[in-house]
Amino acid sequence: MNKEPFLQVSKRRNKAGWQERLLIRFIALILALIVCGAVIVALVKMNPVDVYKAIWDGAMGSERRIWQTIRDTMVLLCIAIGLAPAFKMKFWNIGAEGQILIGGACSAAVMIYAGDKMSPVILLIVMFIASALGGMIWGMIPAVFKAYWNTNETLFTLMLNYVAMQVVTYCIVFWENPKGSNTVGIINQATQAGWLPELFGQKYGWNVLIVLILTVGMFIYLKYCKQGYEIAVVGESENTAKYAGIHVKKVIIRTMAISGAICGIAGFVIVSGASHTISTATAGGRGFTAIIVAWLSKFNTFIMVAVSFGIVFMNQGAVQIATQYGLNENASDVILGIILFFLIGAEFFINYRVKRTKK
Amino acid sequence: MSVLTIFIQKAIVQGICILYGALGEIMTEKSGNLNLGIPGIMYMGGIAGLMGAFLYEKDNPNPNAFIGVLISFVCAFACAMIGGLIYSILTITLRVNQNVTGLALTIFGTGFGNFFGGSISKLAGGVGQISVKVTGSAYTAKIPGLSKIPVIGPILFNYGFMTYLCVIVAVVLSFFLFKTRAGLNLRAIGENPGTADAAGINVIKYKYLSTCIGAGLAGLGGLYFVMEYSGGTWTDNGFGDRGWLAVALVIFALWKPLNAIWGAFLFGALYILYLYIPGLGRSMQEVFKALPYVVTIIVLVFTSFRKKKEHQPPAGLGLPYFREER
Amino acid sequence: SDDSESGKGIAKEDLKIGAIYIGDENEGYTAAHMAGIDEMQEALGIDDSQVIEKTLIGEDEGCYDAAADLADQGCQIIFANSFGHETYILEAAGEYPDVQFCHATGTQAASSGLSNMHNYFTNIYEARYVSGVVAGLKLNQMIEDGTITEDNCKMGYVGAFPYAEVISGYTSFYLGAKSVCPSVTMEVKYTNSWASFDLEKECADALISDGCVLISQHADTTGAPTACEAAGVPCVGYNIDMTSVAPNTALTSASMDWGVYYTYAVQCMLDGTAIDTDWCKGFSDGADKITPLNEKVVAEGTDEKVKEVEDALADGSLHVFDTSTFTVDGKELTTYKKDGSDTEYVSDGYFHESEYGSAPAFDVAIDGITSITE
Amino acid sequence: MEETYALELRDISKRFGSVQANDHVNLTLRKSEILAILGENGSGKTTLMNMIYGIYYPDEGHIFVNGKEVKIRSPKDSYELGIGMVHQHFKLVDVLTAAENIVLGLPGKARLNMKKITEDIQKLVNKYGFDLDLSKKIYEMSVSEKQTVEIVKMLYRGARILILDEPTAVLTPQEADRLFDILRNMRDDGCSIIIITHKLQEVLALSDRVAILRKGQYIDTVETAQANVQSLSEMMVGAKVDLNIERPKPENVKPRLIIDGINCKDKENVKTLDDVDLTVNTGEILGIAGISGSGQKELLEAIAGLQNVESGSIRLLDDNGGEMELSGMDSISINEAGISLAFVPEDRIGMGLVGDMDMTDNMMIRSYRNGKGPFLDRKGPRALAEKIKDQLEVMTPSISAPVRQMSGGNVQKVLVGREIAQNPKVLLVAFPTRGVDINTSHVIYQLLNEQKKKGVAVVCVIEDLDVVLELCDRIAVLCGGKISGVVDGRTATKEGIGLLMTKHEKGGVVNE
Ligand SMILES: Nc1ncnc2c1ncn2[C@@H]1O[C@H](COP(=O)(O)OP(=O)(O)OP(=O)(O)O)[C@@H](O)[C@H]1O
Ligand SMILES: Nc1ncnc2c1ncn2[C@@H]1O[C@H](COP(=O)(O)OP(=O)(O)OP(=O)(O)O)[C@@H](O)[C@H]1O
Ligand SMILES: [Mg+2]
Ligand SMILES: [Mg+2]
Repeated sequence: MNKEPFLQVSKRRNKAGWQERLLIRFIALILALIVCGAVIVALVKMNPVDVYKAIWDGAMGSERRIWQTIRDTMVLLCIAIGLAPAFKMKFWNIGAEGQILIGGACSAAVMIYAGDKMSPVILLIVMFIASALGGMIWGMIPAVFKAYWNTNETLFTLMLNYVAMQVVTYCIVFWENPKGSNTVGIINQATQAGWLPELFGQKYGWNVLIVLILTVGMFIYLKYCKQGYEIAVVGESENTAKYAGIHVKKVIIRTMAISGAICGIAGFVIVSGASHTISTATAGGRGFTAIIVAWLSKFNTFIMVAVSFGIVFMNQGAVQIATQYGLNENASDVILGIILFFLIGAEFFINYRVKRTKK
Repeated sequence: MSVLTIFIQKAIVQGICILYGALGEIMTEKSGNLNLGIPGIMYMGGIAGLMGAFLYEKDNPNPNAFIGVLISFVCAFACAMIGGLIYSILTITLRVNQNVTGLALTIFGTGFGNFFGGSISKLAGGVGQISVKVTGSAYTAKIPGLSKIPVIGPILFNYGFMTYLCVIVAVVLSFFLFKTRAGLNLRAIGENPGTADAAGINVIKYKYLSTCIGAGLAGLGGLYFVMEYSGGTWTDNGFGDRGWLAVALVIFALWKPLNAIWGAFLFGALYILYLYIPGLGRSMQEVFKALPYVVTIIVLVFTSFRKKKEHQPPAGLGLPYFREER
Repeated sequence: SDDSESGKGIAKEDLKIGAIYIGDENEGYTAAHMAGIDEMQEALGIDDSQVIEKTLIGEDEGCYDAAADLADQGCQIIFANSFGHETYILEAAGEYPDVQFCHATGTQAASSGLSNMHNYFTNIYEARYVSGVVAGLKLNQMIEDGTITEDNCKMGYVGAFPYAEVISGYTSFYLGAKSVCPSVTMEVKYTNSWASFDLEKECADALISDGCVLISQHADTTGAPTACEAAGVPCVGYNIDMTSVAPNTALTSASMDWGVYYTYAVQCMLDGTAIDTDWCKGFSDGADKITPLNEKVVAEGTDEKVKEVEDALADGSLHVFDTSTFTVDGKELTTYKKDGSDTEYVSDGYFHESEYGSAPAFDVAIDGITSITE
Repeated sequence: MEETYALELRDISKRFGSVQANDHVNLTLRKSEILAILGENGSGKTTLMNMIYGIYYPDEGHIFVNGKEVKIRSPKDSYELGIGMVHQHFKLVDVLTAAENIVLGLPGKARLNMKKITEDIQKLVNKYGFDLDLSKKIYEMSVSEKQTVEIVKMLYRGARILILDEPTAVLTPQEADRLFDILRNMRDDGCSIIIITHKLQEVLALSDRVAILRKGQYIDTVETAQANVQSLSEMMVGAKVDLNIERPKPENVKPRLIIDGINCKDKENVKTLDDVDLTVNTGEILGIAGISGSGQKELLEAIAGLQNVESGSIRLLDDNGGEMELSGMDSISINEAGISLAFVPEDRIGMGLVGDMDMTDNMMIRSYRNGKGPFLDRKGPRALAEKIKDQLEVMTPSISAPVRQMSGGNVQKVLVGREIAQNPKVLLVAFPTRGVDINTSHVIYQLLNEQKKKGVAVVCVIEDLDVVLELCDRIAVLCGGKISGVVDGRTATKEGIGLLMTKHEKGGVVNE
């Protein structure tokens, strides 16, 4: 006969307290850093201490780098915030990438076609609204099908990413400058029309402000608003929602409209607040990373701030290592992947208790 | 050769890349694991196979094609299985969310492929392109004679061995799933792991095995791309989004390996259709490039209209299984 | 402020060089640039620690970030190699007037009014012309063999995008082939991407299925030669020697030697002299070349003919865009001006390519070439 | 000489976090006997069985099969020991056929020969006299058919010890009787059987001995012949219990709901309600009886606006003689129209409550819309949760614990408590005591009676006919979606109702 199980695993009756959760994640991060360090040392034979110094340097080494880290954190955070309501509703929106692209394309279109036709403030407002609407529509398409026919949203949203990419490539054929080059280049480089201006003397001040407003707003929306409650009920059980008199279809579509709109706004923040151009790389895979951010944060937008920062920090650091030691830049994805594995795996120890079997 | 013949040929070649991925994902999903890491795993398989063959050919003045094939095959399968193993440990043993794990694995795997893809070129002395001539030629070797038969020759016999292997794998997988005890057990696990467990099936073992073997199969798709399609070279992100199309194909095929065969060829045809439609402008080409994705969406919508039980995904798909949970 | 222009050069050991690449060593175009930097280091004795290279920099704010970060790290001269980088480099150039910014393939240095902004490119059209001659000779051989006839002597060209750099390139290639094989025609297909292995491969396959008997490319991967090798169709590559992927079909490749420019620009820094706003050098300066001929595949006598053409290019007796060798809509090209510019490109019987700006300018659709028009 | 038991448990303990589910439990099962296990909700019956079947592993203790000590790590181990278990929630794969489900997980030739296997199983089916189509898919089967598959599955595996966890909870009395016949057959064939049920009548009718658990502890095992309902329930609860159900006289009876010829169809377009006419009065409890799946659930859901009513009308009369048409309104508009209709659905967690939410948030399911503005009011619901917890003695560590962690009975209290708190005019209750122990059941009957006394029109579906007869003022019997009769609860007999329940049964699965 078999021997007794060695380890016993049981679900925690009460979720681990926040201190314990923090500790578990911290340990996971340390382990991840050790493993990453080992991998890098094995690859480039450098002193491990230098590895960590280079990571710090890459993310925080100069004021410019700090602002880059902040800017990228804000974009990632913005997307994660957009995804939060959808995930709370258990709607697997992995189409953030496409929603960002469409939002960004809307911003770019307004910049290109109306850059000289409106006052700067109006232009920015129109761009903001256009991006939100674009993302909203892109998010609502799969939601409508999910609501009415229960169409699998995971794949639907994923495929829409690629459709969005083709839409953007299609637009670029008309927007490219010079003709035939397939690059749009910096839009309105001379007039800076449609560029988010400085705020408090900071180039990315508006980016930070917009995203932080969304952070607080989404936190309140999910936790203290009736609509947030409806999202939770629909997410837990559609039958209960119907029983409670919640228009399930309406909630699904409305929630995805919000989710898509915020991802569209992320597109606006990227185009208007950072790159001032549009290309198929505008989203740059951040729509996928943000999914992991949103999930690790369990829909708490304040935790998302920390998680996004951590991921961007590591990414910038990894890029620095790559440049500094002549490693291929793709090493940063490998390092990010390893860190994510550890952080994701740590969830197990948050949800379950493991103990040795008593003899 | 007529344009149509070449088109069909190229469609089949495109199809095979994703067919391997789709078969691996079917195998995986039948155990209830929705592995969105397949795109990354395919990169891992591709680069590992290439590296294996490359290192072998570099160290051997007179490389043997058969050994090169063997080494690359084993490397690709094993490395892809490691991807599957990471996924399995996280989702099966540690019970974390499958979608999140899969996406992280895709980030990792794609980076892994491109990183080593870039790095082996350095090992080769920075020639920009690395290639494994001997092994590559073994992969691209056609069946002598048969490919010369008019009409059917070019369409049916103009491929390297991995094309036929892929079709064979599909048939074998289909037989395994629907005609063997182990296949029945696996299907039961995907539908209802609690039931399978209560019936005395080792759910964990099955899940691990099918996920890892599925990942290995998907890795062969990467190997096929690198060896047969690319003739033994690596290009950054060369594999593109085919991994996602492979995942889409699984739904398209309603989780049946035999459906996946013709589905893959259809996807392959859509993938390159824009090049064969005369008179398309640059912008219209871009519209046509969206076809595979649009068609996937349409199929998705249509399958959701059809509520037939047999056409639904495995009921336990995406859910972690913990015996003591209720 | 203008150290370099005032005649005082920078001491060699104090020099710091930054490079921004669209790709990495795994992508032919960037690999060629990296090789050029290495060549420069070797020629001038610059240590590896003095060069910071940033790979895989996209054509967005990441490029500006990279440029500014390199400047922050003390680089006095910064190179960027992709067309789409230009606007971001311009932005950085405005912000760091003391740092020299050099951008390959760009067009805006002269008009930007910034003295620290420079464009550079090579006369790649010369190399393409020569490679076209190689292709034409191969076609002649095939006609003699009877593999093809004079009337269906069609080449295929895998282009990235329909803009001047590509159009100039394929036109010169075509003219090279036509100079030895007068009946040749050409079909161009675009991939809409600089570097996409599978698009290039599929594109080449589609061209072959369309009856093209020889393929060339202006796109950065080995996709097209891979397709040609499988189909047994001769091909002419770009950037790098393609014999590693197409041992039985690759004739040669048109390629650039960026080391010439990098050595020149860095030497200017050391000397404290000004760098050309628009730098463009060709065959005679060693900035362009064709890779060694694949003797297995090229037609007999190619070697001699190539020498002859190269010499003619070098001594100025041969002009690639000689207006007597081609027609536009059945007529000879007699005048050409760019939009919003008064510069007349056609004079003395030829089109003055790359003389009024380093980036290629020829973007006329000539007879004999069919391509997608938007 | 000491007797060798088919199965013996010694000092088995199992703890889940802070809960001691089993505390040094001892149990013996003789060969060829039917042993009933009794205990309140949460007393650890299922846990104990799951340890015998290898789903859980005990923290402490020893298990003996046929006198030999064994370690059971997984269901595989247990079925190799000849133990089979029919779970409360069936362990069947919906998209597979009966035969495929039965053969699942068994060793044998790698290649599946379904034809041969089906023949083998058919022999067994014939031997015990089951009525089962082996090529039918599970999702096409009725509950009792599924249960048959489960039992055949265990027998096909050669189980000599069979465990059934609340097998009758979902069966009609007729189906339960047939099941008991089969179980007796099996016992006479040498099988040892453990059965868990909350229905004491069944225990008395079927078992040879009864083992009693209370709060995780083993109390005693008695011979059934020496036991009665009163003695068993006292052992279960540990104190004297009053098993009489009160039935106060209805007062101030007026029509509240008039249902007129309604028809409903299910997803497959099969009629579930067929021209149903019914009047529901204030101040009385209307019982709905019928064999399972006769349209009880659909009737309640139709009234509550959760079913699409194809034709007919449902009118609500208010105290001033005003009328309101309910059919065609969904639950949302019924809610928005301010009509107080409370509904305790059959599916507690999954429809009535959200398992992962705590009591407070579950209270809000009904009331979250209250108050102006976009924000939620949590104060009221929190107070209500506290009140329900105190008044109905809900056993939970705190009102902020997820309701999924409560036992069935406690979940039911939370649900009923919340619905009653709405001060409804009509209270609809489906299977209020399914799976609930006898003590808690009586608390719930009491709650219904209180509502009735307050003048509420109560409609309830209860499967236990004895209870229906004791509790309800009037009884409407459904049969195949039609009303086959409405009788007075005080004069009706079990036999009479039983007849009505099968009145125009057209060759259905249940009755032949
Ligand atoms: N999976 C589990 N995780 C945590 N605690 C559990 C689990 N299963 C049971 N328990 C605990 O064990 C105790 C006994 O539960 P069990 O299901 O055995 O009761 P039961 O006697 O079957 O009740 P019922 O009559 O309601 O079916 C419960 O109080 C519960 O707290
Ligand atoms: N996941 C869990 N974690 C902790 N305790 C649990 C869990 N699930 C159930 N319990 C406990 O198990 C006990 C019995 O619950 P159980 O669900 O078995 O009741 P039940 O009457 O059998 O309900 P049902 O008839 O609906 O199955 C309860 O006391 C409950 O606290
Ligand atoms: Mg170097
Ligand atoms: Mg129980």
